[in-house]
Amino acid sequence: MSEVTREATSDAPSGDAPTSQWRRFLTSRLRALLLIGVAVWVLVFLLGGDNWLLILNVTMIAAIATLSLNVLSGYTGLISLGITFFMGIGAYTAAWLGGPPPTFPGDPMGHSLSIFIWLPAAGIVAALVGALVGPTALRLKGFYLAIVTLALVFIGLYLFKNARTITGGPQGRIFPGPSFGDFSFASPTPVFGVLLTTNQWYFVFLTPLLALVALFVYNVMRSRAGRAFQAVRDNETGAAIIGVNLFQAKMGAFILSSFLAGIAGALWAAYPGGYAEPNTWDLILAIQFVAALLVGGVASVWGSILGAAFVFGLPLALDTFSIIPQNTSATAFTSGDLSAILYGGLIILFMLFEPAGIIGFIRRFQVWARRFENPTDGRGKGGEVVAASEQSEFES
Amino acid sequence: MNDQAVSPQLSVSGVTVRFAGVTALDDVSFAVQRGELFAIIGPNGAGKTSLLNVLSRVYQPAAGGVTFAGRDLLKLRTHQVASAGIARTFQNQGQFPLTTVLDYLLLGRHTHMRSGVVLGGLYLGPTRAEERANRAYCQRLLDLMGLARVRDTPLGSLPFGLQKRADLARALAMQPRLLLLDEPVAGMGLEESRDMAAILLDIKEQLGITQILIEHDMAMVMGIADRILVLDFGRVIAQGLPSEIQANPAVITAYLGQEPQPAPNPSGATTS
Amino acid sequence: MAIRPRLRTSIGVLSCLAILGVILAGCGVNNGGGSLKNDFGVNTSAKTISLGILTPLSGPVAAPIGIPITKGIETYFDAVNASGGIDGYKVKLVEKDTQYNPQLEVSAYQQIKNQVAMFAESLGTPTTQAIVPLTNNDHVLVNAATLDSYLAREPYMVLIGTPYRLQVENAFDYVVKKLGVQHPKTGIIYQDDGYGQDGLTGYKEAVSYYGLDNVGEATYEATDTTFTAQAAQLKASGAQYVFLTAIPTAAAGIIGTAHAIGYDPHWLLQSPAYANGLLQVKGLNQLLEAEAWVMGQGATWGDTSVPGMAEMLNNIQKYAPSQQPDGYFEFGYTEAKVTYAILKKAFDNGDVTRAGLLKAFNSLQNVDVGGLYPTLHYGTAPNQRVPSRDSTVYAIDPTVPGNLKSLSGDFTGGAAAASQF
Amino acid sequence: MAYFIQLAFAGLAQGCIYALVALGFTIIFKASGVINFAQGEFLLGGAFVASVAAFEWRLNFFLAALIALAVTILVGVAFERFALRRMIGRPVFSIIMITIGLDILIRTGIVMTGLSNERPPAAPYGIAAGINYGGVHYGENELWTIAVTLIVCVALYVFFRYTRYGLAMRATAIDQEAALAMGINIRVVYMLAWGIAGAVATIAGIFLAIQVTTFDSTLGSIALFAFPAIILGGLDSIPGAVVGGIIIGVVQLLTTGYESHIVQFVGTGFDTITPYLLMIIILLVRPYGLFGTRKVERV
Repeated sequence: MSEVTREATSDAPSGDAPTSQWRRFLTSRLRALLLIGVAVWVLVFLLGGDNWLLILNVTMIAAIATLSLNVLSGYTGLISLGITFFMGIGAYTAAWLGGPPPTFPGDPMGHSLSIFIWLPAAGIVAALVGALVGPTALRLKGFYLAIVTLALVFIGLYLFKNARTITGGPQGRIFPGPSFGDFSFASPTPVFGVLLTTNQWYFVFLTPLLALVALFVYNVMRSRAGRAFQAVRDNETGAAIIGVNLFQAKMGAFILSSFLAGIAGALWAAYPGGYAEPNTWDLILAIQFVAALLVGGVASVWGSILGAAFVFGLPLALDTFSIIPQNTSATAFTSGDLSAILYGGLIILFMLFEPAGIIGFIRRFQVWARRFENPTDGRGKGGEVVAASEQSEFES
Repeated sequence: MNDQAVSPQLSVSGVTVRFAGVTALDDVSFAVQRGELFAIIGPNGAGKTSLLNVLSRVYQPAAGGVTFAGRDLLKLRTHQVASAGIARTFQNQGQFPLTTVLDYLLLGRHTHMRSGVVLGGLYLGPTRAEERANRAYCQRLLDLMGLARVRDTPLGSLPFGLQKRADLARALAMQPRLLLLDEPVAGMGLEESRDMAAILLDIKEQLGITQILIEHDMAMVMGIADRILVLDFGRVIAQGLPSEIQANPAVITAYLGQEPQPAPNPSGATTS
Repeated sequence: MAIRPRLRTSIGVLSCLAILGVILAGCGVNNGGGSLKNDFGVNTSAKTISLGILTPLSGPVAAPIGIPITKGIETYFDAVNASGGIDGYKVKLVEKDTQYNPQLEVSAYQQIKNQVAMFAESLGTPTTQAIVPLTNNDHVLVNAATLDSYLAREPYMVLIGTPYRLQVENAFDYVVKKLGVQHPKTGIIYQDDGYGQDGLTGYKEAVSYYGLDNVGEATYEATDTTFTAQAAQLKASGAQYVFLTAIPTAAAGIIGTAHAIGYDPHWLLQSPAYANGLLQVKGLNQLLEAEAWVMGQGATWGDTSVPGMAEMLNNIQKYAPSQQPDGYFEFGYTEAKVTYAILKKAFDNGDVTRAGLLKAFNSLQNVDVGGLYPTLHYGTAPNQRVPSRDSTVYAIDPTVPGNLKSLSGDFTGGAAAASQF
Repeated sequence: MAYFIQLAFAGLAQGCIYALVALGFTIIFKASGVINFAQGEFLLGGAFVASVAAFEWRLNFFLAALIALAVTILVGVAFERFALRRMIGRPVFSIIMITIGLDILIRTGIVMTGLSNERPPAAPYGIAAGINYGGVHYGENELWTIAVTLIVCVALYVFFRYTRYGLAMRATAIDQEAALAMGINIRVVYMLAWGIAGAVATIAGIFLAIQVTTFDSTLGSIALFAFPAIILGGLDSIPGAVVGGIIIGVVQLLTTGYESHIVQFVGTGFDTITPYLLMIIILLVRPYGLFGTRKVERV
């Protein structure tokens, strides 16, 4: 188990002698995926209740968005407060393609196409917008970039509010849920005699999707492009001297991040309500994703997922299973206030005492645990490697 | 073939660099032959690192020209210098504290690899093969440099000497034709610097890579350099074989820190 | 290499679990499900029926609106239960805090939708709109504590009172027909969101119906902290009657700033634009008393000549003795009466499934709420589902309980009567 | 014409409030390289405490204002002392986030008092007070806002120019190591910066509250328009903050005032983005703002 999580969480490529590397990587990944996939099903079975599924589904969508932010800010070091702008772009693309056609005059447009069209389209359009905005934004650094991306959020709100035929204007609009042919998540029909609820269908759909996104990001970061991103984050001039094209690398990260944000946005609008007004894509939401990224731990795939669970899942759980009665007689302190206070307070505590985030904590625990089970670990690998190769191509 | 032997691989002519009035480099000219180990020395603030920054296109010279293997280096952008065949080590480390040694070398392979974001994300056949091939390449380099043990250690948590060595390994991983070494033994113990010197000679003899070496450690330089250029206050005060440099009065005064008198350019010492 | 055996075993064990998971997941669902056949929220053994309440109990909207409305509902059903419930069924309220946040509203809805027969309250326009698609899927009635006219289109939305849109039209009916001002110069300042849009729609209808001389339309953003621009614009336009589709702080800002730059038209306030808190501000209170009219509805607080009001005050003494005079409480209390009417009819038909409740609601026709509000009308077409089209114009008067004194009594203007949904 | 002047005057006053908020940002940034996202809630807190003191505790305006000042200064200094001091040298993102955490705590706390709806502002004069001249009303509150902002600027100038600690703060802003070497007590510098930031925020809050007639827990969102102000002027430039703030204020008021003429082209709410558009344009021309200083990259 610790083996798996180590493999899966290490953002550095699992460094092994080339011969055994492929096999090791395959087996460990296979196990990681299996464990995740199975854990998923066990969860469905153990806590299949709609309440839990709702929490998990929201968390998974949020995790995709957090991963998108992680690509840009965590791995490439480009601070962004503007993720909701790209989420909005994706959401409205999806709505325009997949949404219902207008019933009353003045209703926003929709072509009720299948998810196989609107979900990818959401990502692609967001990515295109990213490619458009990127060159301007990426001339800036640090706080300047942060404030300019913050500006993006407000420009987005303004555009969304005024582009009525697509966004429905201030009134908001209905967003499409996943549907294949005549089957739709919104009103599911029995499949193989088993009737799953809407939440369960989303769960079945979101789990592999999140797994794919996470795997993709993980792969990018352990291959050439990702190494370039991280080099740019650590030292731009140094990276350039080593041969990294700064503009290319930054744009790559920006576009990939926008793509993922677009997909996340489309799902965020579709689930669980299927309705959103322009104000959905505001700064508060953007900041929640930043919180998720930092609390979970930057530059780590698992960190983003855990962070999303912490920032988006936990408050829902608190609210769902709150011991504090929710009624008018519960005076000053309701679970709403509680989670707001927790949110603010825990952010401060994390930034102060666990800057590496949840994942940093877990990693330290793993190191400790590994030492505990076999003290020679880590050195053993080095040793076997020294033996591994004899002659080098330099001699010839 | 033999006209290459005559025409230098790198030639710097009249390079001048100024920051807000301060002249860091003043009309610096020299030429380096293919396969040569060329040392640049001089007291602190003599402009040694500024010179390297010109060669790796970090600083834009106010005047002068640089040609490398026949092409005008000043036409390139910073990141293109690497693909042109010039690698550089850093004087002070700590730029990439989180990167493991192996990753650092793989980063050095950047210009020799192709896969981009999409291919990398899919991590299918070609990308995987590329990664494996380059991993193997770096692995051998690590073994050669005796870094295999620390392969998975983040640079930040390595002792300074090993960081320098890893940095050199990274530069070699770039398979350069010209290697710029920014004080490779600075802050090293006697033992370590001796090892480093040996490695530099190996690079020269076994790989035949041209090297430009910036160093304080006179003894080391004198021991390994083919030719030496001495900078003081941004100006070239001497240039020639180690023996000539040791004998040069201007150099001695410069190092004894007296008023540098305008030293006659030792034309006898300059090649070509 | 030591991995492989461990790998194989783990695959084995886990895939078994997986299969088990699939099967049980299947079963787990069938009895949980969202099907129409089941009754929701009715416990025949304990003889209780549960109703959902989605309202802000925390956050800025809770204290002024969320809590009084909900208190009104609680008070009414306390009384109903004390008098033996509905056909012997006691009403249980399942309350959830939405913080006036659409996302939380939706999750709260999802959490309790299967525990309740219908929703006795969903407060807020953006919040309620967020659950509309879901209610259409779950076929569950929602008593919406909002006056957004757009919801009249939705078959499962039960509205109380006159929509914002018609409030505006009645306001100008009062000006033109009751006060007899012909072709007055008029303007509107509206919040740049869904609420403001509804007001604007009504204003445009009023302009064409009453031949108003529309000289100025201005918007403000929820984030605005200065209203000089809006005030100056309306001042320049010379409007004599300015309608405000705003929230109380903005309304105060606009009226105060306008007065400061020497502009004092008649202000017509959308019902949510007024709050008693505004009277605390030095100078503003005189302005409001002198120049502002508030659109609204319902019996004046404490007017015991109205049977419904007498009953309500009596129940307040019994179940909510600390309650201050509050229009939102009255609204909630009335809302509860309508919910009761739907339930009563469903019980009489012997069918309290969600389908049955919808049938009961569609066949309600008229609901008499004892004069708290004028008789409310319900039906199947959007136009019939607008419960009432009448309004009262109030002056602000600290001497009367609730600080609102009726100027016009209840009336329905021509535009409001004619307007289509 | 009167219309234009009225707008420009109001814009100037609004700009002064932006300037005061921006000053807080800049002073903290210069001293400790931190952007304090809680600045807006300092403003809200100041206005709120003053209002509570004046209406719940029935104190007179000036006493209420003093209490408000004391509270925000205390909160600022305490936060610096117990939280931010540990964050020096941390990534920009973490620093932004921790101040956002404070922002959330302050706002939630204020909402939870249950007194935050339709707060009447603590005010020494009535809402209509002021001078009328040439068809333009020069409101007393606006005039005082402008005057006090001016006084604050002069005071800060004198402080930074002539007082011991002012010079210490400037030295720290230029080079922290050197300042340390010169025996400057960096801790005092940080505390001063946060204290001053809290104070100017409170001043801005009190005037803003009077200007909006009644306020609620969203008052702090005004800080979002101070961001473009500081970027416009250059993050590390105090005059830049003031100039930037005033430009933003005037531009914003004029856009709102003339929006109805261009509404068919730009739609509604254009005034909420003009500050940002202006900022972006400036950044394209001058990546470090109007008065900002460019840092030199080193290898």
